[in-house]
Amino acid sequence: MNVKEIRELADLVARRGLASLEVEEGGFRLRIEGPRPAVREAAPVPVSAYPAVPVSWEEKAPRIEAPAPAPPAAAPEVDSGVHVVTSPIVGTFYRAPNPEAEPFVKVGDTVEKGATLCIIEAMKLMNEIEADVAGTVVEAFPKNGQPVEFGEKLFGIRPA
Amino acid sequence: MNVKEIRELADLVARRGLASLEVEEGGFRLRIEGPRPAVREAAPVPVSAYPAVPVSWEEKAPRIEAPAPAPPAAAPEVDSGVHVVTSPIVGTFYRAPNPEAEPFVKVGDTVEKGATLCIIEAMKLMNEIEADVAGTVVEAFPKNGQPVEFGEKLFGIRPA
Amino acid sequence: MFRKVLVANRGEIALRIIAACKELGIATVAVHSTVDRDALHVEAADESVCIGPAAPSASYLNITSLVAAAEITGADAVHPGYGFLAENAHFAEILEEVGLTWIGPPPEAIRRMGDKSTAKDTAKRAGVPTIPGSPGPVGSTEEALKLAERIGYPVLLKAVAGGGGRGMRVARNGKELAAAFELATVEAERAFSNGSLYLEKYLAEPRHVEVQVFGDRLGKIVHLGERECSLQRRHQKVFEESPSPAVSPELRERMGAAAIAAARAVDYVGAGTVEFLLDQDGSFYFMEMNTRIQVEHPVTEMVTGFDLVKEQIRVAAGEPLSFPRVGGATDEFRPRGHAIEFRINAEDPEKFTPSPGTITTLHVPGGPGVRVDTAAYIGWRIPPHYDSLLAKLIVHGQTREEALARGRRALELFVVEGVRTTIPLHLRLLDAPDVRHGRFSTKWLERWLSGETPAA
Amino acid sequence: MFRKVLVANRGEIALRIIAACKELGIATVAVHSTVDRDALHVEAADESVCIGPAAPSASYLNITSLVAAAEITGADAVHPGYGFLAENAHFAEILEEVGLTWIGPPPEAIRRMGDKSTAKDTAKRAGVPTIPGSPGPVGSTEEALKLAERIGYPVLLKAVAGGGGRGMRVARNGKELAAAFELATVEAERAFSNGSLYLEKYLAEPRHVEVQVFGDRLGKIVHLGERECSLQRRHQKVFEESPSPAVSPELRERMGAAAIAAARAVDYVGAGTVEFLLDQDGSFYFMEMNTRIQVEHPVTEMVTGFDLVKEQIRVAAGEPLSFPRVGGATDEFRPRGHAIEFRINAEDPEKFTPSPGTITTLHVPGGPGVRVDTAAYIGWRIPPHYDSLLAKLIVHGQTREEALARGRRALELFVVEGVRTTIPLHLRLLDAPDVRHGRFSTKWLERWLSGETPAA
Repeated sequence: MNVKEIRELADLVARRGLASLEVEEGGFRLRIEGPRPAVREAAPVPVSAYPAVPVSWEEKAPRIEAPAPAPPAAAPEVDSGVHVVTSPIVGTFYRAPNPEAEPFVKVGDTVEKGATLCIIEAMKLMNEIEADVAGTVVEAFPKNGQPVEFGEKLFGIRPA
Repeated sequence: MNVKEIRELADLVARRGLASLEVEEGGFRLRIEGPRPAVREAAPVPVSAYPAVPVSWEEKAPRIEAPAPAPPAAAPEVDSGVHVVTSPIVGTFYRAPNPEAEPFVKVGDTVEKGATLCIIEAMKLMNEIEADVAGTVVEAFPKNGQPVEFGEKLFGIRPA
Repeated sequence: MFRKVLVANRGEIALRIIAACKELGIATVAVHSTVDRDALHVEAADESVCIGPAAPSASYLNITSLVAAAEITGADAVHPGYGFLAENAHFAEILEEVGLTWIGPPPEAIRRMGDKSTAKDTAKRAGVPTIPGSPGPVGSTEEALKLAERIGYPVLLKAVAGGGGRGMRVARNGKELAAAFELATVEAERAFSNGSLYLEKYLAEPRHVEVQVFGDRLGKIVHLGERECSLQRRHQKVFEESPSPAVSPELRERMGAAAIAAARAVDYVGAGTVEFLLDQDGSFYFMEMNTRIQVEHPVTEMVTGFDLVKEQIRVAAGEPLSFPRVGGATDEFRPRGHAIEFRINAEDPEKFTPSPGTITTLHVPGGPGVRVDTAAYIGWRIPPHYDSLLAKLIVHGQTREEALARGRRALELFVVEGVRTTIPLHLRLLDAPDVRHGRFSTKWLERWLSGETPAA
Repeated sequence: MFRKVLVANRGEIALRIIAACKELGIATVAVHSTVDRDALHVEAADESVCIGPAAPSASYLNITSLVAAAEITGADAVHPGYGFLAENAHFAEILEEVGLTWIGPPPEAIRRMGDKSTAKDTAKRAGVPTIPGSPGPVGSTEEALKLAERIGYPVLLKAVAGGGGRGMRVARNGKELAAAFELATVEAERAFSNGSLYLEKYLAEPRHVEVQVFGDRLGKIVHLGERECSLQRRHQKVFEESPSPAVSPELRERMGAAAIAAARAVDYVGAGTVEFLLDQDGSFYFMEMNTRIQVEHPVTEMVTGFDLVKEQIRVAAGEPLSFPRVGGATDEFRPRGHAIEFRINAEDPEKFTPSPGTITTLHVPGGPGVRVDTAAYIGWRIPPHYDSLLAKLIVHGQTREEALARGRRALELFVVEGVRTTIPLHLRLLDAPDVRHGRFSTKWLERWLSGETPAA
């Protein structure tokens, strides 16, 4: 089944007001759930209140491949033309290699694929996060020193 | 099964108001759930299984005004033109004044307002239930000797 | 043992009785009004009978319908729960006349304890302390002063014809009493066209402490300790616990013995509760006896491990009391840990206006030491015709402190949406230092709700 | 005491730990994978951190993410629950290195009990009975016969290189053993290219009986009685109870003392479980020690009234054991009544295939003696990535009979729709005479499921 066909089925579910539609064939499985009912709202997730943590800046940090994992379903879309880099790990976000230095990138900068965007510190290790597309940085989400979760939005890049 | 066929089935589910449809064949499985319900469906009420109870027939029974209470919400409609007499009390339903006698009324009979339709025995008292409209008896719901609840349908009368 | 029990009630207590019957292997018949057709007790029972329209007088209080429902379903006993017909001696007698067993005390015991003055006389004659006062109207200021001298100040004057607090005056000494007597006589004369006054001892900050008793048909009567129910609003209990923070083991045994004496005076059988007012000096006085299972019976179940509803059924079937090691003539009763019940009502937690409606979300807490008795479910539309009790949250801990902490976390994890509930009230109560320290009287809650500085 | 605990788990045990923290006044941090965003433990905690995608290896088993989550939220201790990293000594060590407290036993104890043969040696040296057998491979038929004579028939031959039941043979006497030895050697040679065989005593119908132990940092170790967990399917416990129908007070004290000895041998601290095989003749043999809280800990909580998870936290904070009157060197342990846990899994009750999906209706039973630990709620979509435990229903009664009756009525009033559950399996189990009479071994359940006439 291709994307077009899936879209057709999704439209069908939405138009007919179906609760769900499920197809399974060989290794393939498709499940579409209809528009959310007004009934029970999704339970509100408590907003995490992170305290600032002291950080030891290190000379050399390991590089992590910017895996740009498939953004989790819950990550809201920013703009269809913008690629969002999300955090592949949990840790503390830093925009510069040390407190005196300039940020790796600023909004408006053009970045190459593989350019370092930021550092995320986890377990005293400084993990460099790289751009997985080339383009223009149009948004920087977390503040310097802010804790980030897995899957949290870091930067918006409009691909070149 | 291709998308066209699935759509056909989904339309079927939606149009017929089905709760769900599930197909499984070899490695293929399709499940469609019908249009979303308003909220939670009312829990199904278990059907009461009444045992028959022995009855002592008495000579003279008190008369109860046939109050024909507003039929409870749950009582299904029979036919818009038919007036339904429901039981004003809980007890055992009898169609005749004693086991040897003819029934008070049969389907097809014409009854005047105030005519005795049946007896309902509660606490050894024989309560006569009267017609609250004049008309033709078109339906007799409980069987002789059957226990009836409050609000249970007894007779359908098409008003004259 | 019975084969089939008809449960002449609704809501959580109907479900509670059905659970007890199931554990005893007894079939159950639920009854319901037209608006309770989708109630959980109807679904849980083996059979159900619609007994009338929404109005309680035409359904849950309709004796004819209830008896007919028992007859057509072949039930052999009826459990009345609490409220409705639970303390109706006439209903109990009718059931016995038609050959059904009444799961409750003898009708005569219900009657004697149902009339306030007969109950008080009965208790008094059984040697149970009652509030000292004039046996009848007090004739003159002199007579009042003499009596007050004997029973001790403060004293309360109340109009013989009065009620609801009107025509009542407190006197702390002879001078106040002399002045109050004249004023109260005039007031009572004006208000009720009858100037006669009673005089009795005035309890400034009494606690409501009640003792659970249980009797069997063989004449054995025991007590299962007390419940502290002082936190009340308009005589409605809000928060109950066992043991009482104000009752020592020695006082427990004295109150237990008094409760047994009161029950014995009416040849009591089954579950009953003797309510006392407990004064600050440790004196206690008989108030009344409730001849039924109480809403708050679970706190006693938690500190005893006994199932009081199953025991009611067993005792009604003629079995001897099954409780091991309980309070009585030879045994001392020892509560096991501490239990608290929070009554969660479908009402505004500040204004206490009922909040009927449909429950859209419900999550009940679990984990150790937590029990929830409720007939609520998601999608249930709470009918406005009956009381507003939505759920009883009962917690048990090794100590009162643990029970309080457990209560807080259970209340925090208890989610009800669609109707307003008193959960926020209970969370606020748990913050009050007086509640934490168990320092309160029957007057505390209303004072606290009105914003007065709580002083127990 | 800790200020903030990170709960490195999900599901009902995460909720259970959060409840314990709340009762102790400790703030909580929940962690979750992307598919657990709407999980109840996330909602119940004070804070939450998404630690990775659905795959456990990338989230709940991701040590770096967990430590980072503790660091960014300022937690000062980590509770691992059961499963995932609960018995990972490496994780415990890393936490301690970065200055976080591990709420669990010392890493060294985890390691020594984590390796089967080290554990068995440790137990043996501590004087705890282990299954008698050859210390290493048996060289010849003669050696096997001599050894079998000493430990008594029946005996089991198993391939040194084997596993999963292959290459195993039971011999009931010398003649059978001589024949079996040759055959098994050939079989093992063929199957594993290694003909070496172990010989050990064969238990025909053993029970799985485990003892709950608890130690504190001051060196005190006690036991809290046993749990009977013989009803298993593919080594997964299905139904657990305490006390065991097969354990007398005298045997309980001997097993308790053995369990304490095993725990003491590794300087145990915190909650642990020593698992034994109990033979029909009353002999028991050390199997392994689980160095964590167990799924079935609530049955012990019900018969002791203690909160084991709160105690884990207290002990990790350095406090002495708070339990009054428990089993140990000087005290005899006495269970209070009887408790049973029914594991309710989201799976087909006959084929045991997992049944993930969305819960459309949920009603949990309440009333006396019923506890439900669950993270389920209506609308919750059970992710297919984790285990299928949906809820634990724990019942408590004064006697085993009462607990069984209570279990039945609670199961009957437990409603789950949207996924298939093992509730019908438990109801069928309660009908089995062997279950009612407590006559079963670890082999009973699979035999019964396969339709063989149950014979315990």
